[in-house]
Amino acid sequence: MEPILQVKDLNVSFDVRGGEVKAVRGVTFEVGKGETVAIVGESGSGKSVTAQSIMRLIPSPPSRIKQGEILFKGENLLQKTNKQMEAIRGKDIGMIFQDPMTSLNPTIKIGRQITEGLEKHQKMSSSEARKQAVEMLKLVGIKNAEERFHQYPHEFSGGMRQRAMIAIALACNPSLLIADEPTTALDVTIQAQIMDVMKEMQQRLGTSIILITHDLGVVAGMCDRVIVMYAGEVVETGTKWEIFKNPKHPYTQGLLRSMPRLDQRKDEPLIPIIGTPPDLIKPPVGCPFCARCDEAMRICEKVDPGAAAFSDTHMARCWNLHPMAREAQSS
Amino acid sequence: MLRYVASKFFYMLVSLFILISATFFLMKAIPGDPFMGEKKPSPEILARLMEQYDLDKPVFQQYTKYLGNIAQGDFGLSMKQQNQSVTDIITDTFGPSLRLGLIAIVVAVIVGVLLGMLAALYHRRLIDSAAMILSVLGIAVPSFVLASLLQYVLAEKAGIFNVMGFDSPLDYVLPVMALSAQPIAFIARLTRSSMLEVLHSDYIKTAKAKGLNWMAIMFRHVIRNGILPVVTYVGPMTANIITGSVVIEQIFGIGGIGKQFVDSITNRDYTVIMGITIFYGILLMLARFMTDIAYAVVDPRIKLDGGKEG
Amino acid sequence: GCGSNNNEGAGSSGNKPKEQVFRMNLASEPPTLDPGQAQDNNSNTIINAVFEGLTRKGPDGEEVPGVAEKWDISEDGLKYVFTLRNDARWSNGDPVTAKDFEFAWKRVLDPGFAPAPPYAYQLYYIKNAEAYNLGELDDPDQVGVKAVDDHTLEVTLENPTPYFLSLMSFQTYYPLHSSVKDNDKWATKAETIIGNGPFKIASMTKGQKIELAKNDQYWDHQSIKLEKVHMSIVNSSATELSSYRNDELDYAGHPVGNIPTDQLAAVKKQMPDELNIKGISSTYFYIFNTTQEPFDNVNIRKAFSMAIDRQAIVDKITQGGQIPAFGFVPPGIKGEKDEFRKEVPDKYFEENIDEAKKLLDQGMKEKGYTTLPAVTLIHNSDDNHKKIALAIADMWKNNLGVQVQVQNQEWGVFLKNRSALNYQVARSGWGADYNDPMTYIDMWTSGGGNNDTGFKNEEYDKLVKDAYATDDNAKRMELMAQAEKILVEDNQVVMPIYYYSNVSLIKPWMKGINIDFKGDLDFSRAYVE
Amino acid sequence: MNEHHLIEVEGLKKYFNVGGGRTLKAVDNLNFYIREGETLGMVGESGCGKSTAGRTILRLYEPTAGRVRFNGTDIYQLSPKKMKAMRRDMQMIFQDPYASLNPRFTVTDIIGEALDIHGMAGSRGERKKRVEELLDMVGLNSDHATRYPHEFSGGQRQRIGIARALAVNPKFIICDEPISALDVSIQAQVVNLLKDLQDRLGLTYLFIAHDLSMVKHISDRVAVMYLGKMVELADSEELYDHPIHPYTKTLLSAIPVPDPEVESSKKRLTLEDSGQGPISAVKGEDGTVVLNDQDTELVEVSPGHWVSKDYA
Amino acid sequence: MASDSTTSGTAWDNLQPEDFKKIGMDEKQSEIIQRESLSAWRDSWERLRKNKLAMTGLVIMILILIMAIIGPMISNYDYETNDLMNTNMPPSGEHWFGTDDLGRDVFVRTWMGARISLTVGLAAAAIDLMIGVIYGGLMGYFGGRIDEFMNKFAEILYSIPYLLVTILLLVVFEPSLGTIILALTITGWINMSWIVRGEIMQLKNREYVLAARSMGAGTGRLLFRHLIPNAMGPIIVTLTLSVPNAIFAESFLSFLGLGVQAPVASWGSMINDALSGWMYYPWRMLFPALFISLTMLAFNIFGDGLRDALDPKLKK
Ligand SMILES: Nc1ncnc2c1ncn2[C@@H]1O[C@H](COP(=O)(O)OP(=O)(O)OP(=O)(O)O)[C@@H](O)[C@H]1O
Ligand SMILES: Nc1ncnc2c1ncn2[C@@H]1O[C@H](COP(=O)(O)OP(=O)(O)OP(=O)(O)O)[C@@H](O)[C@H]1O
Ligand SMILES: [Mg+2]
Ligand SMILES: [Mg+2]
Repeated sequence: MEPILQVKDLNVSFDVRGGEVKAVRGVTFEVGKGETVAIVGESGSGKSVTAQSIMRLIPSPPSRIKQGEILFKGENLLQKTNKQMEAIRGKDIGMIFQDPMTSLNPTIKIGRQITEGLEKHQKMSSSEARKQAVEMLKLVGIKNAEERFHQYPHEFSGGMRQRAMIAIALACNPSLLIADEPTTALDVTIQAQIMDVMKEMQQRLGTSIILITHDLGVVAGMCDRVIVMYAGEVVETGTKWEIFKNPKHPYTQGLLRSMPRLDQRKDEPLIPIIGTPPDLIKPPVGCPFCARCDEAMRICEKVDPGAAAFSDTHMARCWNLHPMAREAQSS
Repeated sequence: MLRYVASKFFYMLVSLFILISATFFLMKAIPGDPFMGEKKPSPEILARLMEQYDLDKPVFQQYTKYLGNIAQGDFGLSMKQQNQSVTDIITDTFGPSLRLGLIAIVVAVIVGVLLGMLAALYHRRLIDSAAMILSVLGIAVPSFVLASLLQYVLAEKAGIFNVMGFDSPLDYVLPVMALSAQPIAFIARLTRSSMLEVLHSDYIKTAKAKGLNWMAIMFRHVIRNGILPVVTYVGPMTANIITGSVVIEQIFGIGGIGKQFVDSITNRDYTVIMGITIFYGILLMLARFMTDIAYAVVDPRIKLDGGKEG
Repeated sequence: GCGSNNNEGAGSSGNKPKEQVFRMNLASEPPTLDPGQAQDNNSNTIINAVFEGLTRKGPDGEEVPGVAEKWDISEDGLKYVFTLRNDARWSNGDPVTAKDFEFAWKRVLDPGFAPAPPYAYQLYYIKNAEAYNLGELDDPDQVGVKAVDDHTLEVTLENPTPYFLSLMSFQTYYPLHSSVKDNDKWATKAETIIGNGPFKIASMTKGQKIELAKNDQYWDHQSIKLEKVHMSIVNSSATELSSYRNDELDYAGHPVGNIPTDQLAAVKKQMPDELNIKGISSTYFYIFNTTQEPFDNVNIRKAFSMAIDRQAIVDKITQGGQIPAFGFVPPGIKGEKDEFRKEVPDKYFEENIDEAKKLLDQGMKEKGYTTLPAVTLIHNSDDNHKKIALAIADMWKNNLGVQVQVQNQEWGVFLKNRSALNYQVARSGWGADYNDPMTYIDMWTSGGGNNDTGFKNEEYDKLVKDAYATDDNAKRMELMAQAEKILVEDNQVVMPIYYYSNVSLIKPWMKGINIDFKGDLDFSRAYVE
Repeated sequence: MNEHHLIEVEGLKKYFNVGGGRTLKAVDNLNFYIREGETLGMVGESGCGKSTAGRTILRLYEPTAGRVRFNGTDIYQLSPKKMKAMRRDMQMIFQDPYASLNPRFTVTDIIGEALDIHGMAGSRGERKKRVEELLDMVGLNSDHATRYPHEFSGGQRQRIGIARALAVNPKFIICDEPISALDVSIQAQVVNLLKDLQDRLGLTYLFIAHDLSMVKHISDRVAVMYLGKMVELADSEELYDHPIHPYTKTLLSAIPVPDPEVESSKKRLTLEDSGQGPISAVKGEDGTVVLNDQDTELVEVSPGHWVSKDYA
Repeated sequence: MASDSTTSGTAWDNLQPEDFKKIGMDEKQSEIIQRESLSAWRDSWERLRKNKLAMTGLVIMILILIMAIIGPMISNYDYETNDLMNTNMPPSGEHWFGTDDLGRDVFVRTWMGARISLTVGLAAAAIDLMIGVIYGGLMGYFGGRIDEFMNKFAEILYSIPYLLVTILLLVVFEPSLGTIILALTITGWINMSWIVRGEIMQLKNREYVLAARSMGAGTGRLLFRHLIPNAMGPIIVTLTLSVPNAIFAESFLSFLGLGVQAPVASWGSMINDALSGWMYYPWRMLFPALFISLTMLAFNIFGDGLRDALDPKLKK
């Protein structure tokens, strides 16, 4: 599969009063054409920052992209001018944000918020844009689209707003869609509907999707590949089968273990990951998960582990995957 | 909607009634009468005047009579400016105040919003600091100081304007400047902070993600959302400014209602005091009402007859 | 300096108006333009230009014929017969007749006239006027004024009044056009004000300006050169001066405006030729509440009065050429032959700190004080009053060692307190109604309406009564001089401070402006040179 | 657990006046009981009235109609003074661990406030001791006592919230989505803690959530709410195995399962979407109140399994 | 991705076996909190301290305050003694700020004026604070009918001509500083109460308030322990604005002749006295005007800084 997006060794920091928050540290991954890649991870692990760096939407200051390359269709987005980025945003890359309640402008009609992008990128006349926008609304499953076109966001329910967001993001038929926790604020039934809409759209338009979430259930239903982030680093990547069936990193394992299964017995307690993630102002020298890891070894505290590959698609970063670890434990 | 207007109207009447009563008794509690002066009228004449204006009756009786009169739309005659009806005085003096006030408000809103927007756009840069220092100065200089500075520098020294008078359009410049300086400063600061808040909101990110350029973002997305606090401020301010600034009117020789009001208090010109108070009260209430409507226009989430939705 | 960069170059002479127009300022809006109602300077200034009485004041303050061509006075001084000129016209062309006078005067006296005109008493010299006005007499025909025919007006007086003729140029004695009869509001609109004076009202903008235009119907219109008079209405003296400097005004200052004292020194230096200072007959004084401690003691009153430096006050504070006052009747008031003040010098007391201290000690002893009770001096809110009060309080502190608290009060409150004798020392001022010492003397009779001191003196009352009764002018002056002595020297009920002056600025091109003994402004014969 | 009904809810209604003369029926005619020592789960769409129900049961909102009996006493009849005393027995844990702790209070003050209100801490020392005891009970240590909420992670804050609820020795706790705002990896900590406390202290829970897998894990019985009404109530196993009401079915089918195999084979049900959220469905277009036409009455279809009459 | 390669520079090989010894959980402190412990107030103060502009404002305020206290002491003159021989003297070694129209020393008067103006400002602000917070707190807390009623009352009070009230007060009570402060606060608190009301209305639905209620907390406790302390940000900003506003209002009263009684001066009355001759004696206006403006400026920027520091949204 040819990659549409390649992120290489991305490092992003925030300058805050207490110092520098190293929010993203050496993140590398790629997204193929038509593929859905999930980024999962704990809150604060750098998922949104990574996504917004791709769009060059993180506020600067306080943020700085310190290092790395973001190649979109072979071109480095980090070297584009603002004007060039404006031409790419919305047209080639669409984005959906987490909170459907605040991500739509409350004072502008839904329809207008969709046509805006169309007029800009497709150079459509306003009547053409309107037709197209109504089309989009229908596509994302909003009934009475013509009527709804003239309504304000507050007249929409949460689920509908998120659909409208999807319609905005997909209006110009982008080749890449970044969805940053598109359903976290919604309840399960609506979440399921939104996921269906996204899947359907992808099939129809062949869009590549980066889906950011911390809900592994969503990932299981939706994605091809999974990137697990922890404390600003990618700790494991793999196809969803590899991640769910054969997780290698203790964080991934812990995450899967901590979710109750429907078939789980009542008296069987859940297995939580104890502790909290590290403060990224002072990221630990060694493995960032070390402090919460049951399997932690001495080296984990000192040196950040490198990547161990298990297949072309499956990689994890953990000292326990080192050959010597197995020896040490068996002895 | 009709219900809303009707209930508002009812509340206004009740408020007005209380306002009238409070002001009436307050006014009567202050010593003095409209006929006093360095040379007093003879006791006989004074008694006759008091009788002619009903001032010899018990205060409560005067009050009920006054209420009766205004219920019929009769605000009476001025006690100091012989034979001039209060209504005439108000209409005559409100004109200049209104004209001056409206211009000052328009100027204040335009300049203030622009200044605030510039500051927000160039947040933490030179333009921001400059705009904010300018606006703090606007707040920090008392308006009567500013007015006489302007008179001296721009009229007397530079000879560009007249020191006083209110005839040609040029005559409006200095009073408008003096009158709008403070509101400009306030509006600029309000605009700046609310624009900053809007600029950091999620939907601006959405707009950016659509690839809009900053002009489109600013004018389509930011202003309308950022203007609400300004609307809140402008409502009562309008009522205040168009009812005249005593200081500015006094300094520039404008026959406005503000000056008239202060004079009427000094002169114990009871009917005029009451008339202007009522007029002012109504204006203030109207301003509140208009603010509500402006809110509903600017923010579609706000419904006139119920709180905020969504 | 004040060189303006106006188009036409520098200096005050640069911007002289091209037409015959006079631009001046009124510090406040005239409350009425009805001659029967007017009591204040602002109203008078306009009324004097728009109306004309039987006589008017000449450039030297003498009575010259106005609407009356000539007049006869009876031997006993009780009957005046005025002959009206033929060519006197109202601004609408109607002739001015003796009826218009009779009508106007009786209108003021009519007890049913609302609002009751406070100056009705100015007509009380006329026989039965007072009785009719006070409702003791029902028949207006018995009032001593009668239009014998269109051109003859006969007036009968109650007492012989030597200054009666001068009253004919006083606004209450002006004629009125018969059209005002059934129009209450006639004086509030330019269109309905029909005058007989040199000017008519061209327009009025409330609170802002009043414009006069020459009245072509005026009998003496040939002598009137001004085509227009512009009156702005601005309360701020700084603005007034500023616009004078900016050539927006041809006249600034008293009596209807003001020049800020803070700028007088500079004005004297920069525009000495334009500055006009003229003593007028008004007195600035303090009154003591003789019914309250500690000023119920005459020695304490005297001590206070003697312990201040009036010269310093006029030189350093008021700065307008005022004259320190040691008597109550100001200069400019006619005496027997010359001015009263020249005939009766105001040498009632002298400033003398040592003497003052002694008097204070004596007074305190008489009252049995070891320390003087707290003293508060009240004045109404005004910059000049405040400064003078502070200076005087400071002088009392330095010279007598007494701490006096100065308190400014809002106008209405001040007046109320003063007339209710709710004060210890209060500011006061008095200007002439007519040109005779009596206008100053009779106010201090026991229980007089304007006697706010609690001063009661039978001897004084008698002197005033006698003066009223006699028709011997020399005797009158003598009696009034004695009364003044009782008031000031013996009792020090009032503490005179200074005699007012009229301070004004007149542009060099404005000629023929006249200010009379009272400080009234007459611009009717003015012109632009 | 025994058969004693600690909480009995009868015909509970809570309507809100939403302006313009319209009424929002947030909770409409609830009838259920909770046994002593039991956990009753409550699930439903966002905005269906779960929190309102919980708050009304605790009389944080005055009810529009209905009765809630605690140990047989109708709490709505209590005088303010008695009600205050009653609050010792009934506590609440809130959804948002960030919003539910006063940012200007230290942990000691947050937990100690309840003790102060009920005069349960005699001296300062006693109070401190009790706070430390409670912190220990929820797995925090005593040097956390002087800190402020913003210094804690979400999971820790939620523990503080739990400690506060436990301070007055309540018998009954309403947990209003206590884990929704927490990271997946933290959720389990809190759930375990809640279960542990229940075992140790014999607490009774009303556990509100929309995460059905969690609810199933923790609850003995589960109630399903839809548009302000209860539509189904059954033992949790029973409910998950044999859902009857279509909404329950939809809900169950929508649960994402962290297993690609299950997910890829899963068939999702959808309720006919009216295109309107539950809230607007209640409001109606023309401002009148549109009632959904389901019967509010529950019937027992099998022992302990109740469902809305229309679907029985 | 190549197998067995490292992404970081660390050698994946070349390690000692003992590096791979497990460390037990007890060796790690699981519940560590890295950040040092700061109370919410301390935290705000820390942030305020780092705001240079706000601190400049604070320093100016303090300097002016200090001068108001010691200014009159370090001068040889007193504020009320006239010197008619030396009126309107420009600033010199003798009179640092010059003299006024009665020959009084402007330096002393400026700082005496500072005392009055600051007293008026601070006292009015304090009273506004007390009444406004309680009234606004009650409006916001109770809502509904009570709110509506109290709000209407405030509105009506707000539209009663303030000048009438002031004159009446000055008549009824002895004209004194207290009366002026009273006059300024009689309607001054309304604005504060509206701000507090809005804030409380938002806060009262916060879950921690609900939590306190569920514990049985009464109105007093809710209002004073939970709601008002958390509305402190906007309250303080309003407060910092109401200080200069009161100073201005007093100067307006001076303009109308209703301000402080001479010879006592406030900045406003000094400016007012100097206004008509400022072109010739600019020092008489300059100094009080400068310090009014500086105070305004200082209060404004300090208020802004304070708001930022107290805003929980900006908290990391
Ligand atoms: N504007 C900012 N200023 C300072 N630090 C920031 C800013 N935005 C993000 N960060 C920090 O960057 C790190 C990564 O944040 P990010 O938003 O990417 O997390 P996330 O994985 O998206 O978490 P969540 O699941 O909560 O959305 C966090 O530690 C956060 O504190
Ligand atoms: N104080 C209130 N005034 C008016 N309406 C309210 C109020 N509180 C709640 N509501 C409305 O009542 C309905 C039920 O709200 P509630 O918070 O109980 O839902 P919920 O089931 O807890 O939802 P969530 O899962 O989102 O917490 C909603 O439509 C809500 O908007
Ligand atoms: Mg995120
Ligand atoms: Mg809820």
